[in-house]
Amino acid sequence: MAPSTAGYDVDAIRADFPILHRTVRDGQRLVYLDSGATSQKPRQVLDAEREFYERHNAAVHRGAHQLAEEATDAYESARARIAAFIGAADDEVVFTKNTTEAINLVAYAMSNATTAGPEAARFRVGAGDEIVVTEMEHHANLVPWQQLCQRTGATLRWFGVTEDGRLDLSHADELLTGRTTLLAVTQQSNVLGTINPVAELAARAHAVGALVLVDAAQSVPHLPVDVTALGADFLAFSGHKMLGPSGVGVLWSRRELLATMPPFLTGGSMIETVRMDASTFAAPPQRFEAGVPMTAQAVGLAAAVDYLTGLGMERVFAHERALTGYALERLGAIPGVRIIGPRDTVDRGGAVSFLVDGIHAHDVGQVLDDSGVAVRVGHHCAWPLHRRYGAEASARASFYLYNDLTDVDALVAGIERARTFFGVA
Amino acid sequence: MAPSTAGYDVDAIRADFPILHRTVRDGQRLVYLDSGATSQKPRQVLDAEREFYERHNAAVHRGAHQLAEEATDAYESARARIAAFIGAADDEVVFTKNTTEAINLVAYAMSNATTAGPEAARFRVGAGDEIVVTEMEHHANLVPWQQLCQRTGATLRWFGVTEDGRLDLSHADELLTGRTTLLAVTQQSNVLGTINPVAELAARAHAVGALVLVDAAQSVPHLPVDVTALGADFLAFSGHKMLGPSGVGVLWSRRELLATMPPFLTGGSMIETVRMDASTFAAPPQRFEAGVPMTAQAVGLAAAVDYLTGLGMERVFAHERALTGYALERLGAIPGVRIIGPRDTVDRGGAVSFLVDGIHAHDVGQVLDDSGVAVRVGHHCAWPLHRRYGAEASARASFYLYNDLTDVDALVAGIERARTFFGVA
Amino acid sequence: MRLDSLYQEIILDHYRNPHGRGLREPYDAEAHHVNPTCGDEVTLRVRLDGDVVVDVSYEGMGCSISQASTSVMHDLVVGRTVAQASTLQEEFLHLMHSRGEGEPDEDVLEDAVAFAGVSKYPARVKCALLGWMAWKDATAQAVAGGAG
Amino acid sequence: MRLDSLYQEIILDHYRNPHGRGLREPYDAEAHHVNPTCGDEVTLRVRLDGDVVVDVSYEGMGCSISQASTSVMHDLVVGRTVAQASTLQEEFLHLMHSRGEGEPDEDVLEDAVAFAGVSKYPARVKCALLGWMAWKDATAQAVAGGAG
Ligand SMILES: Cc1ncc(COP(=O)(O)O)c(C=O)c1O
Ligand SMILES: Cc1ncc(COP(=O)(O)O)c(C=O)c1O
Repeated sequence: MAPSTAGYDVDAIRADFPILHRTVRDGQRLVYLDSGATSQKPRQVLDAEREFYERHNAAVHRGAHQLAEEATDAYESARARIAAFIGAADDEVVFTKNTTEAINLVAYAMSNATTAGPEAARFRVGAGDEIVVTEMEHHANLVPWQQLCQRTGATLRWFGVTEDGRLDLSHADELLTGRTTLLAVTQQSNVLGTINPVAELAARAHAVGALVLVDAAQSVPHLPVDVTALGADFLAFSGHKMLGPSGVGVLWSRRELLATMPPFLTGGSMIETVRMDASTFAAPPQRFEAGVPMTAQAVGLAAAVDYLTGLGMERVFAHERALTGYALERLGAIPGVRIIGPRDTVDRGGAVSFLVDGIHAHDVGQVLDDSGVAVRVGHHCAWPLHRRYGAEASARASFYLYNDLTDVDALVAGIERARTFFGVA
Repeated sequence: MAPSTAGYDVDAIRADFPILHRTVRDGQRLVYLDSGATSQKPRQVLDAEREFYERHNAAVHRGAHQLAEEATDAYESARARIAAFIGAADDEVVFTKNTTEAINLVAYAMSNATTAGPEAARFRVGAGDEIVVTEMEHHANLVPWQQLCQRTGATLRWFGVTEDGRLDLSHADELLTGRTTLLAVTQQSNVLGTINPVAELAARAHAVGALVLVDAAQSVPHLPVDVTALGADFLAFSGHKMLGPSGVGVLWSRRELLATMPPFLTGGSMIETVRMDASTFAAPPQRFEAGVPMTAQAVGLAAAVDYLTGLGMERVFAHERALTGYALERLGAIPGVRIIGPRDTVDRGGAVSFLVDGIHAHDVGQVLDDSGVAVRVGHHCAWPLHRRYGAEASARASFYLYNDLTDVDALVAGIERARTFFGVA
Repeated sequence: MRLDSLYQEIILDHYRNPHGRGLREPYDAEAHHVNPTCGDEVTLRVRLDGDVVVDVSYEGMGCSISQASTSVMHDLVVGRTVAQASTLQEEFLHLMHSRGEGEPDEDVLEDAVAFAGVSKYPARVKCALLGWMAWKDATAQAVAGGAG
Repeated sequence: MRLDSLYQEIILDHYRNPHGRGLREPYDAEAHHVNPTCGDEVTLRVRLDGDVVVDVSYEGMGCSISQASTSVMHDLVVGRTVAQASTLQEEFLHLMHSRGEGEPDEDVLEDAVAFAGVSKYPARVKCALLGWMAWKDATAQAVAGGAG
């Protein structure tokens, strides 16, 4: 049985999000179905940031005065709460500016391992080694690995996807071999909505001695994630997709890996000693946080995590599943609408990408926008995946905890309007 | 004659900064003299950020709906205003998370040039090439170059400093040679307060064909900076030190350099086309802004720039000079106080670092904190410079537009109290 | 109504029945342009005779706005000198960046005036410019090639 | 008064007249620790006889808190077994992380109880721990070396 959404009060939740009460395009109600790109922020998050700036703002880990103490406490408390949210230890959480930086951090640390000491040997990659990704990756979990291969001479390989939007695991044994240095895979596709069997993949990758990086940009915001259960080595996600501020993201990794991984960005606060000719580096997580960090944003993200925890991620997930099921059913009933991705809610989150026969996605999106419905159009930073399905572009509705069934109804009405307008109805 | 500060109303300015009205350590007035680490934020900046989140928040450059349009406009308008503030063209401004990332961006782009196409030739660096820095650099403008040298086999060389806190230019001809690929120099020292002759240095570096990167983290917030007059190739600064939010910084560079410089972080929004096996990249500035950016923070930084422009940077500089002159005079009169850095206000900004005979800087800072005066203690991320002056640590008072003469008086009183407390008076 | 002012009949007509579509021989230069956010692409060939544009042929996939705009451009530039066509291209660019404030001259831009409404939607401006930018690129190559 | 509760007389006494200061021979292991934010450093040597700490000698630069804390540590651990001294080290660590809420046992920690006030100032906790951490490190090496 699906988790219950009893007591989940979507109206009360919506009341916390100021932007949802504005109108667009001459007085239309805003129907925000683009949370896959970025989520909206509740008052609680905005208040936490502002309170930090108005009361406690100072550079962290650098000062001895009272404000510096308070700011450092706020920052480290944020780290602890975010770590707890994903079942991790405090010192395993590194703040980055977004998922993209978190993934690049690992990719650059791996190329830096070439000129680092012997303790970094397990991060080294070169000719003959392979990095394995999938065809459903967001560009953020594809291009950094292409670049790592270009820098080091390693080879990029990938899992394909099936017609119905799942990872094609039939060649897993050929892909994951003794040559595999790292498997990078998304936990939830931002286009298909597919939730991948990451724990199983991680076990298979570990069996051949590979490291495993999970792109959790679309999973941590939407479902309960426990890094221990997942069995991954690295996990990356963004604050802005989970009710938090822009400008903050997270790289999680195991303590023993962070302890030997070479630094990426270098500068203040990540050093142990500095001389003109050479430097040594601090212990993690500081080693990976060069410069004055996004303190207020970390504080805001911790408030977002508190908000999500207050609702309960099981219930958030159940709520989105209910919306997704309803959307799949209603969209499926519109003639000429083709859904890209699984057509049921099994192992699936709330990103619903679709094509409308005879109308380009841009034009579908335009009519929806004119009706107050905000969806994403294009390739959603997953261009190879779109090519795989023979689509240059699609429209994507993505749901979050503040959406309700009337939002789905508005989406359906907007698509019908587009079909009429472009004469394909 | 120094620019006039007539009509500069510091009380009115202070009224804009909520945090300056709080108390610390059981009711002491907060005397914030740590703006060199991070500045406080006026209401106007906090309001701009909040207004963005409550009205216009969306992912920029990715959506076609009304919020996405508004968010993109807000982001690009922020870029344009920030560019204008430093006399640059819009498309020459790249948003980063801080100065540190901006400098690392250039350092990594230079090592990426090794495996990039022929258009990137001028960024290549290898054995036999030299990177030149100075002994007064912040770790953020030193360690990334040490690392670049480690990755590529290039050699790091540096300008020393004189006893009175100036760059020692007497060996310039030996340091800047045909082997120099890049000169990286700070415009204003965060420890000494020294303002370096950057335009002159840039001209000399250009004469031998080197690129010039200017660390403007301590100059753009405090004095009028015009990138054209400066003649540099790269300029880096942080929003949080100039009334802006944390989590946003800027890399400026010439259009023609950005056009051929290889990318650094890769992922969404910085690509032109992506296939599984290879990608091509967008034109600058997008090429250097992978992932969903710190949009709200860019908007906040633009509001900060508007605030600074409203006051006039000439007047901000004159105000700080007046404070610095007064501080140098009063501190110089305390027995046993030694100032590290120039003792007059010629080519000097408002960072005043000092030692007190017989009291460790930490202990000086502690007594000041206990008196409500927030200063920085330690090596201020300029460890080699401290070693140069035989100090393991110093205390630093740094002034900004909201400080006044009574703040300097409080500093002096606090130092006297420390001397009495530790029995060295 | 907002949608009607964006999707004027002229646009929808060109979208349904594009003029000059298809890739033809002979040609002097070819350009391939993409819109990186949505994946729309166009391949476009230019044929000059002296300084006169004698053919523009193209193929591609894209939304109504990009398809129609390329079709309208075809009609506007074919038969004109490169200088005249370049002026038109600049006029059109100017209109597209006018944010709905432009007052296009129908005697100059002909059917392209229908795109005035597009300029109110920044995300669609790139669609309307896709073909024009490819034309500019290909023409510059053709001119350089002819001179060389 | 806040300052007096931080800088107790015992601390200032040890700061002015540190006990056991200087680097001495013979020793079994040496550790060099730095505080990366302020540049304070200590070089510390440990001499064991069986499982008894017979000497701790040190040199370094630092603030009153780090200097005094190392001096107090010297008095506490010299003459104790490694096991006893390690327990003291843990007790002290615990006190330092107590945020002013710790109730240290003077019979156990002796002069080190004077540092209770330091635990209210997180930025100074690292100062108070500098010498202790170097001791822990050097002792671990000495024990490992003796066993090997
Ligand atoms: C001169 C100088 N350069 C670079 C930096 C680094 O700035 P951030 O920590 O914001 O990256 C600072 C401040 O910390 C600085 O004062
Ligand atoms: C699956 C996935 N991975 C990575 C990213 C990149 O996240 P960001 O742009 O916040 O770095 C996104 C969202 O854009 C995403 O959906």
